[in-house]
Amino acid sequence: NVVIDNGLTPEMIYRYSRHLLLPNFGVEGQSKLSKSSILVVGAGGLGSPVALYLAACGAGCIGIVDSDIVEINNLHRQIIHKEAFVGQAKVKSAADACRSINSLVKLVEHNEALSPTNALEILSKYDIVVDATDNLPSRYMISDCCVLLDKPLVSGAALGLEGQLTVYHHNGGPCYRCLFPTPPPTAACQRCSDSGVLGVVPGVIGCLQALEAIKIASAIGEPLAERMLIFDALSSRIRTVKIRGKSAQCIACGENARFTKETFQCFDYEEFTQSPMSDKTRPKLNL
Amino acid sequence: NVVIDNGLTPEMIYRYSRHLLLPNFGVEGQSKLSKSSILVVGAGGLGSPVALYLAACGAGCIGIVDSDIVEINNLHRQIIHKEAFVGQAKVKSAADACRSINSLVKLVEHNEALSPTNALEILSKYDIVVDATDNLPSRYMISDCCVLLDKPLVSGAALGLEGQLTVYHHNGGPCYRCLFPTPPPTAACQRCSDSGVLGVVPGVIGCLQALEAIKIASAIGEPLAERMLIFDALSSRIRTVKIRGKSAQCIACGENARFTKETFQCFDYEEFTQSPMSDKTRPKLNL
Amino acid sequence: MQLTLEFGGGLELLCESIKIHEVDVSPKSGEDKLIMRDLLGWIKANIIKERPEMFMKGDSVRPGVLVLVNDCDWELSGNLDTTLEEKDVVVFISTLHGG
Amino acid sequence: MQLTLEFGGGLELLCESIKIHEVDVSPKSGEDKLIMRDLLGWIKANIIKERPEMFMKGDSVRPGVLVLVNDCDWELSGNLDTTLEEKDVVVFISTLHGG
Ligand SMILES: [Zn+2]
Ligand SMILES: [Zn+2]
Repeated sequence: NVVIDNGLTPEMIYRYSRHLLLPNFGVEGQSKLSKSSILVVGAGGLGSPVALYLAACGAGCIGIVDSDIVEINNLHRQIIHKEAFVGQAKVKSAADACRSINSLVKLVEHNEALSPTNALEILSKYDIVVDATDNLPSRYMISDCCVLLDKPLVSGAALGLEGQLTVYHHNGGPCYRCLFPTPPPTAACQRCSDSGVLGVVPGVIGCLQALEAIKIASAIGEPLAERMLIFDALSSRIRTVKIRGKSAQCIACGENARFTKETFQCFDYEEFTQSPMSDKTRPKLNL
Repeated sequence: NVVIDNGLTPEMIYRYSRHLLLPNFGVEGQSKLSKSSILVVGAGGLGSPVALYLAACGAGCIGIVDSDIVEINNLHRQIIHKEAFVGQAKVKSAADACRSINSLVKLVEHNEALSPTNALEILSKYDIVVDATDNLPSRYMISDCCVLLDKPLVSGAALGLEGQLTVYHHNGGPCYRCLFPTPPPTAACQRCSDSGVLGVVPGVIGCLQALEAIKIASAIGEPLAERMLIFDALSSRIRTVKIRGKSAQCIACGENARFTKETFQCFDYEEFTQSPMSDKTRPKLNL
Repeated sequence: MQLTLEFGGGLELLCESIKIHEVDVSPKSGEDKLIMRDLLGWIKANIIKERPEMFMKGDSVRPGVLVLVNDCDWELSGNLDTTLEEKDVVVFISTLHGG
Repeated sequence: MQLTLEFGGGLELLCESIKIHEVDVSPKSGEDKLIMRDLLGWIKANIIKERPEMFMKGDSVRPGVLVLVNDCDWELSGNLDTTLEEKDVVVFISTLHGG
């Protein structure tokens, strides 16, 4: 019986029927997706559509990591959070929203800040990692951890009226450090909380991140490895460009990589990037 | 006092602070958006992210038209609907979800099928129309109605692993009939319910539709008039192409257009396209 | 003449589900240039494997198909009379109605 | 040589918030070709209006800036030694970290 072999219950067959009709996805794609586990780091502007669409489409298990609480001025872009959850943990709010649209999906709440001390343990439980964070040190940390654990990383970013998306450490492609061996000067590191972002811009990038994660999980299409998608909202132009491959000199994934789990756990990402992982300690901007 | 002149209350200034920080959007963009009214036709795969992001970003008034009820096999792509709403009207479910993320937005529920007899009255109440329907006759009808009422139309479509997006009847650009004066053969008119669609694909297109509606409402950037965005999910390629301008021969918007409100109200769109507006009467496919 | 032909929106189903075709097409004998009219005939004979009526109607594409030459609607370059050049990319895309 | 220069990810703020610049750049006197190394110097002198240290570091771009020549990372075409051709599109984009 094909149905049982593929692990799809009659309930799943009915719910995902529009997926099963797709020649390029079908029972095999849904079955793989339903057996996959995906970690979403950050339950903010990017993480909102990522988690909602992974849940709707039927990922087997979704983990969400975040230590923030929901604030009113997040809600212009973080559509996963209801006003009723203001003041509560983002991971609880996000997991609750995912459960309410698909009770078949397993949700794991990691209500803590991802750090070099817990990242290896948390990421090791998942097949695919989605970087939906909002800061530079976290991006280096997550990439290094994915290289150490050999996990594909779907990385998105959005600021102002622009967005970027790529898949790191997949199909022999580069990691974050291959592209950016040296961190940019601090003055170049703008955050949404400082510089603003149009709410729907992370929506576009987050949906595309969910798509890349689904493609990797179900083994369909060509994921954005060694390519980057660049989105300009004002002109509605989106280009997909070819980027460099893996660097032989990369300290994380290169031929003589000297990064081990031990060095990772002691690495000071905030010092390395001269930039904080959390903006809780920063002064709030007032208009 | 700038704040009062722009109609932004202290509550709005706090909630939308990340928008107000944006040099290209700012107080003026938010003020215009907050005074705009946008109609979303269809509360399905496209309408879900459209309505959620318009609500989150702070459109003044959002109308939603749909006569369907929520079904379990919609939920793989229609992220606005919770399982608890299965069996209830989609417009009620969608409006409820929008209210729960932004109580400052006015929501209007049009729990009826849009038809030539009610379209003029309903569309006339809004500044911008978003076509988030799933069938060909509705697309012609909505375009004709937008031309008659002189409203910009943000039109998106998604099927399988592909999506398309453009803005009709805006900045002197073409309407739907300028591009497609003759309907395609019935065999070319696939629907998601027949052919399937990967849930996150309408997510990407719907977010981009919300963006275009926001750009028009707030008068920023270049909307996709006389251009079309074409999305291929398998390859993650998105191209923005130049399409023809308004056609002088168009029966809806051309120089000698013979379409009046009276002919519109009597026009049989299902006969014209040989395709039904609703799939309720069609046999359900079973795997 | 080297051309890239792309089919989307379901038209790829008419050519064995292959979306991108790198092809070499010569002008008709006696002609020094290749125009879209000739290319359509060549595609119908060489690329379309089933239901040709879903691709063409008369000597043009069927209603509901957009034709793009180098990311630009062929209505802007002369429709059937558009002259093709080396390395042009020609896209045929069926308009979608789903949601 | 006609080139299109595009700045994104915030780099446009260094050139009066203009993202797309259509420019005409000649090879250095005595040279017959234009390479990226020369173009960077030309951009610094002619296009960048403020905080040049946010665009360049030494004789290359600062860390965190991706350079694309015709939609392809310049690391694949020779980095500073990439030879430019008529009508090339060169994109400078600062990597984003927000979400
Ligand atoms: Zn690396
Ligand atoms: Zn027209």
